[in-house]
Amino acid sequence: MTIPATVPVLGWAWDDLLFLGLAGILLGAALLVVLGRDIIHSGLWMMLCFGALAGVYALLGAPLVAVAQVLVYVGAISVLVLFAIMLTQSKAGPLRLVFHRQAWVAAIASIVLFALFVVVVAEGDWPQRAAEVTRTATDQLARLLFNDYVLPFEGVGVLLLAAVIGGVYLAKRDPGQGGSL
Amino acid sequence: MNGVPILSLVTFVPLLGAVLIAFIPRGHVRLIRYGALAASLAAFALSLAALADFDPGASGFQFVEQWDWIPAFGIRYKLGIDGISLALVVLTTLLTWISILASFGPIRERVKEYMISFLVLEVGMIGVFVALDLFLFYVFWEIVLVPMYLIIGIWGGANRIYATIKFVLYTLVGSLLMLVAILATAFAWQAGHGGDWTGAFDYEQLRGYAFDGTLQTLAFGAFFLAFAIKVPMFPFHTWLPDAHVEAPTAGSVILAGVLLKLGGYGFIRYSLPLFPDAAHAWAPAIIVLSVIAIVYGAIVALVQPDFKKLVAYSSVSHMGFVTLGIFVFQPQALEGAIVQMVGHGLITGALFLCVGVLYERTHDRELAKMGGLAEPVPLYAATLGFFALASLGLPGLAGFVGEFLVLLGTWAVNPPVAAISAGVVILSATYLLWMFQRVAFGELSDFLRGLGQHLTDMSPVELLTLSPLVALTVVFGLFPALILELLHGPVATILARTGGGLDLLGLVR
Amino acid sequence: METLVTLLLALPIAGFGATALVGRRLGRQAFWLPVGAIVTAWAVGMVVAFSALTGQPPFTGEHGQGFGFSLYRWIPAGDFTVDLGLYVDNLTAALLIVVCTVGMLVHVYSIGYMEHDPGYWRFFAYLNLFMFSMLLLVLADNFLVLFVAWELVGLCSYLLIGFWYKRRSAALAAKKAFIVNRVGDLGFSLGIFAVWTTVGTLNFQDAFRGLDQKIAAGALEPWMVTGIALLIFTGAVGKSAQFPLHVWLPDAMEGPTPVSALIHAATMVNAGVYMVARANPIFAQAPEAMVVVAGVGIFTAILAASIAFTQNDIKRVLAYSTLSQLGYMFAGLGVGAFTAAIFHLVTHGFFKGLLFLGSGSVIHAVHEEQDMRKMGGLARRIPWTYATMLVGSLAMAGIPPLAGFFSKDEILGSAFRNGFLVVWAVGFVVAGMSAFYMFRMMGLTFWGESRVDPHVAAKIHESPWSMRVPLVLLAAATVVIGALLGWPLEGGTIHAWLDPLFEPARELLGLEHEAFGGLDVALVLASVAMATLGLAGAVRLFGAGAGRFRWPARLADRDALVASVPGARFLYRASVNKWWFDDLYHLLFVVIGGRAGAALRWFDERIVDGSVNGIATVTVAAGRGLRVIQTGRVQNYAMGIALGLVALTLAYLAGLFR
Amino acid sequence: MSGSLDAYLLLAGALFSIGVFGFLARRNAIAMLMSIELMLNAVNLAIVTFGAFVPALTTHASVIALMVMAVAAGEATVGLAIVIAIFRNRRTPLVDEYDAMRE
Repeated sequence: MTIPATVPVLGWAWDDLLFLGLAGILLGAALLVVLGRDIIHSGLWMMLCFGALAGVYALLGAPLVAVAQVLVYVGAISVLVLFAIMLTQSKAGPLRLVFHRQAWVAAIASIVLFALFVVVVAEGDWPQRAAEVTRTATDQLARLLFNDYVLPFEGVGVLLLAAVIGGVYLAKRDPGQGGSL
Repeated sequence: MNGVPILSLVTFVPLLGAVLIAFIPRGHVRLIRYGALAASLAAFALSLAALADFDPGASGFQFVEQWDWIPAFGIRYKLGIDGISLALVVLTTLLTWISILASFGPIRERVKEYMISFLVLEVGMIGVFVALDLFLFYVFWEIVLVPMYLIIGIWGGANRIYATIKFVLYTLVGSLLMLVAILATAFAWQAGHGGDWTGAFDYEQLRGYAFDGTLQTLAFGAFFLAFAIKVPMFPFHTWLPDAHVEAPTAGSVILAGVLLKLGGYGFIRYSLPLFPDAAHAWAPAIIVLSVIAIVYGAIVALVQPDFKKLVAYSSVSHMGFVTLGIFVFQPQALEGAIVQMVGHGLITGALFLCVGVLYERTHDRELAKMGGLAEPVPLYAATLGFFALASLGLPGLAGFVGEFLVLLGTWAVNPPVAAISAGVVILSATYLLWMFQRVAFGELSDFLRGLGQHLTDMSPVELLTLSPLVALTVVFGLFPALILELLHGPVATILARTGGGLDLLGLVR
Repeated sequence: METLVTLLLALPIAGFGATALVGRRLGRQAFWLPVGAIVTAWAVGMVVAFSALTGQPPFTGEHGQGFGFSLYRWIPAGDFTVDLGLYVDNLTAALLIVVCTVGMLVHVYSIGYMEHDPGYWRFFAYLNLFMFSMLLLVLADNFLVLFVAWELVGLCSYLLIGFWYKRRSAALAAKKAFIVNRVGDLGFSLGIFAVWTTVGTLNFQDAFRGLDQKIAAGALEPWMVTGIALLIFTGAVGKSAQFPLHVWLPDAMEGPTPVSALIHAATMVNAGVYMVARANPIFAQAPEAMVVVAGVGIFTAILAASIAFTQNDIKRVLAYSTLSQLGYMFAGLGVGAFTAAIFHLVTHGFFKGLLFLGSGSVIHAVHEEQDMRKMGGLARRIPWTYATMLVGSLAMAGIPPLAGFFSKDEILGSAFRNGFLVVWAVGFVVAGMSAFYMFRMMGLTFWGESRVDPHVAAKIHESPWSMRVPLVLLAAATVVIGALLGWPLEGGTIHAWLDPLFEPARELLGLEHEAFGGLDVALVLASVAMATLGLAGAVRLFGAGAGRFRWPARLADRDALVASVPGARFLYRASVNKWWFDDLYHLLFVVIGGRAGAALRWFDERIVDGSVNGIATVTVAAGRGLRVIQTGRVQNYAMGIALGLVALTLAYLAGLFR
Repeated sequence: MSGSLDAYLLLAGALFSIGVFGFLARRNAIAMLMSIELMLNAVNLAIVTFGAFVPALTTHASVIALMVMAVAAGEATVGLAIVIAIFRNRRTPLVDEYDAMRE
């Protein structure tokens, strides 16, 4: 069976459909992350949000980034966050516990911020406003990463190592302190 | 020196030492102390090497090193020295190792941090003297502040927090305005060169540029404030007694020996050549302030009950001679001002060391409690007497030549000013001899008698810190040419740029 | 000759260095090095002096022109350069004789005098340093080196007056001497500035020549020359303890007696006289300044003599007599009798050195007692001291043919002939007064009945030979030197030596050489008569006048005398209180100065620093007020950032940035 | 639409704004950290977007995105560790009760 060139009923390109779908999931999940009362649910929504973002990366012709996104965010960080949530044993509370008193100001501020983005994007004088997406060749990426960017790469490695050690050190229970968390 | 970046070496060897010391575990106090001493001695040796290789006859700056730093604004890493900076660099490296050695006994807590602070302080001080880029100069200028803040604030006396905050705030007020002035001159330069930033922070370029009158007045004012606070000139001097009283001994030595000189150096290096017209316009007021500082510092020193405060106010008075010598725009006076800076660095530094030696034993600085030290601790009394005499300007010692030349030059320009300032030799003799009599003469006071066996004469380490200062005080008193020969060239250059004396009475020959 | 002159300086300073370094370990043997150095230096000094005076090469030229050289360039500062230069001419040579001889004898004397002092080595070290400084002073070839030595002798004076530093009075006296001297030095240094700005050099010969040329060219106002001369003279006033800076010298007697002899009688205090004589070309151009010099000198002479009348401390009597004699010298300089003044300097150096050393011997004998009311009748107990001091006192009183007679009468004679009649008259009176108070001192000390503390009386003893020999030698010198140098009057050897030097100055001043004539004989006879009168009066009142004048009787006699003269009570009180100068200066400088200092300190702490702290207080208060904003919650701060961003956005959208 | 730079950038902007809101509004420290992750991802999306549409940047953008991810991972580790450490001391995950910075 052949897939039609456009989406049957709507007449859109498949890519567009995919983009809309992913964007919808992405934003919806993100909103649920920040608005949900149950912090565990927020964590789970965050996983979904990151997964959708991985799809967007793939759509943008950056398959390696997409894979890394799945590995790092959906896999590692989300799990880490979920663990942290469980360790701190927080559960859903009343609204005043979830949100700050300044929440409505924050809402206005973020909306204005979004408006700013819109203005900037609209007014920006971009060179290739609408062009074919260029795909990233993985071998080129590797070459670049291990030649031109090898020093930052190593630096990031050291940084991660330091972060791991620091994380362990900070989270480690003091021997003398005892007691449950 | 055949391409060896000697100035960078002198400047950054202490930093290297500080970094290495950072890796020594804090328990190894001896290793830390000797490491710091070694680093400062290395810097001293390198500065002596620079001195040996320096050509006093050549004009302009020597050992110049330069690399681009922030090319977008023409900011360069540019170092170089002339005779003036060389003399002060050697003074700095000398006093630093003496101070570090003098800290061996008194500093027992947080030795590691202390030594690191001291070495970083040295980097800043040397940097100020060797920098030839205004931005770089400013950076070094501010670097000095941080370790000094820590040294007073952590290892100081009872009221140290008040003193150190006062010191930092006072100095910052001046230096931030100076930063604004530096930027203003850079913008003016850039505007005057069709938007080209090249050389906008380069001292040698700026020195030849005629800034317009308003900018000169304002920028001179900003620089003046920074330098006047550092010197310190009346009425910006009140941070000094507090800082001195609270600072540990070595901190006082560096404060009096080098930090005050940064102000004088700034006047000579930047205020005069960059803003000659404004300097002339401001000079009468500054001369009046200098004379006030000279007389006022001496009179207030006369009634101080605290040993350290007395020496601190004597610094105000002595540094007044420096600013006076600078702002009469007269060659003898200017050379005298620089010699006075070196001499004051040696002598007042030594006096603070003497105060420290006494404080180590008595934990007190109140002059009223002292007395009769000549009998139990003759060596100490002799040393103190020696530096008291040097400080009051006894000929044949280092304090005399500078003061004499400043007054001579001032007389050539304006006799009444010279006469008033010279009158202070009576006051300085009075308060220094009073201090000496109070401490050394008479019967041993009850307070000191109560110390019993703790009242010991100077230890070998203390002797080691003071004896080079004794030697140099004599050497520079007998052979001031050693310094003066370095100064003729730069002084002539600066005065050629700034213009001749203030001919108030039409007496200039 | 360079070597010899350099050696002259090198020996004492080497002695000082060596003694300072190792003296403490030598204990009682510490005197060998310093005394040896000075004895050698004396020999060298004599060679130098007599080579100069007799015109040996390199002192060539018919007027005994000087010989100078530079050791090294001391201060090179652009067109201001000063060499450490030395210069010897006949004037220097005359001073060298006094300084070296008295210095050497005082060193020898001190071996015995200071024997029991724990600071033995220190004393000799200081003495050597002083000798170096004093020799540098007379050898200097320019104003600045002179000034350096000037300050150095002041330093040594300070160290030696305060030698017994445990005594508060000694420490205070030392400080007072230094500070009062500094007042004079201030004027001197200003004078140096003025010389340099006027002629551009500080070398004596060049400066004098330059000044003459400038004046000849009309480039200098007369007031400027007078000003320079007066400024320089201020220095001399301080160092030579002339009115109004005379107050330090009597207090300086707190020092050991050899110091008083050497520094405060024979050498250092003469530095002012030497300097004015050295600078005679400047003074000759400024007749008004000369009048001031003469006036100050003669006023000090009578002031000090009047105070010496009533002093009870043997050394203080001598100190005031020194002031008085220095006043004579300045009077001599002021009236243009330069040679006579230097002659008096030389003779006074010898006989006053003798008197001080003698007084030291007395004090030694009665166990460190200086109050003459506790002496008396010592003549038989310490005959050597008595005999030598009698010679000194006679010389001082101006009895021929002893030293003081020749020189003092030359000064008085010149004052009269050069038209300074007031100076002559006052000097004439002072001659009588001097004889009186000197023999009052002799009487109280040596004659009459003993008032010595009985415990001490038994142990009175003559001084050791190391002290007696210098006394005898000085006494011998006192006897012969006047006649040797001063005979015939106005034409003696001293005139042959020094007159050529001062000839240009005398010409400028328009003074003629006059042969010694009948008028002079009259003057001499008058002053000798005056001196004899004073002497006789003193002997009558305080003398050995057998049993008739027992102490209480004499006391009553004196009281009766005082009561019989109108205004005498006031004069007596003034004399005892030294005309209240010390009190006046204490009020002016210590009390009022201290108040001013305290006021300024208050100003500094409250007003200057107070305004700084005021700014800080205002800042802190403002901070307290604004602290509400600081919640310590991260999100509040982040909100601040966000709102700032919003504000910027709105501003941008509103077109503020376009 | 999928070929339009604007669409992706707006998506990134929207995601960022949501993150900002979350950071400012939520009281829970972990929720704040999650919001930060959202913002970081928004930035990453913008980077990759430019990489896709500007040929000269293509490969570089991916490299930078990977770096950002690595740093973000480190940041998450340390941040969560700090939250746990503070929680252990303060017994609450609510940020507005952490006001030690007040003095």
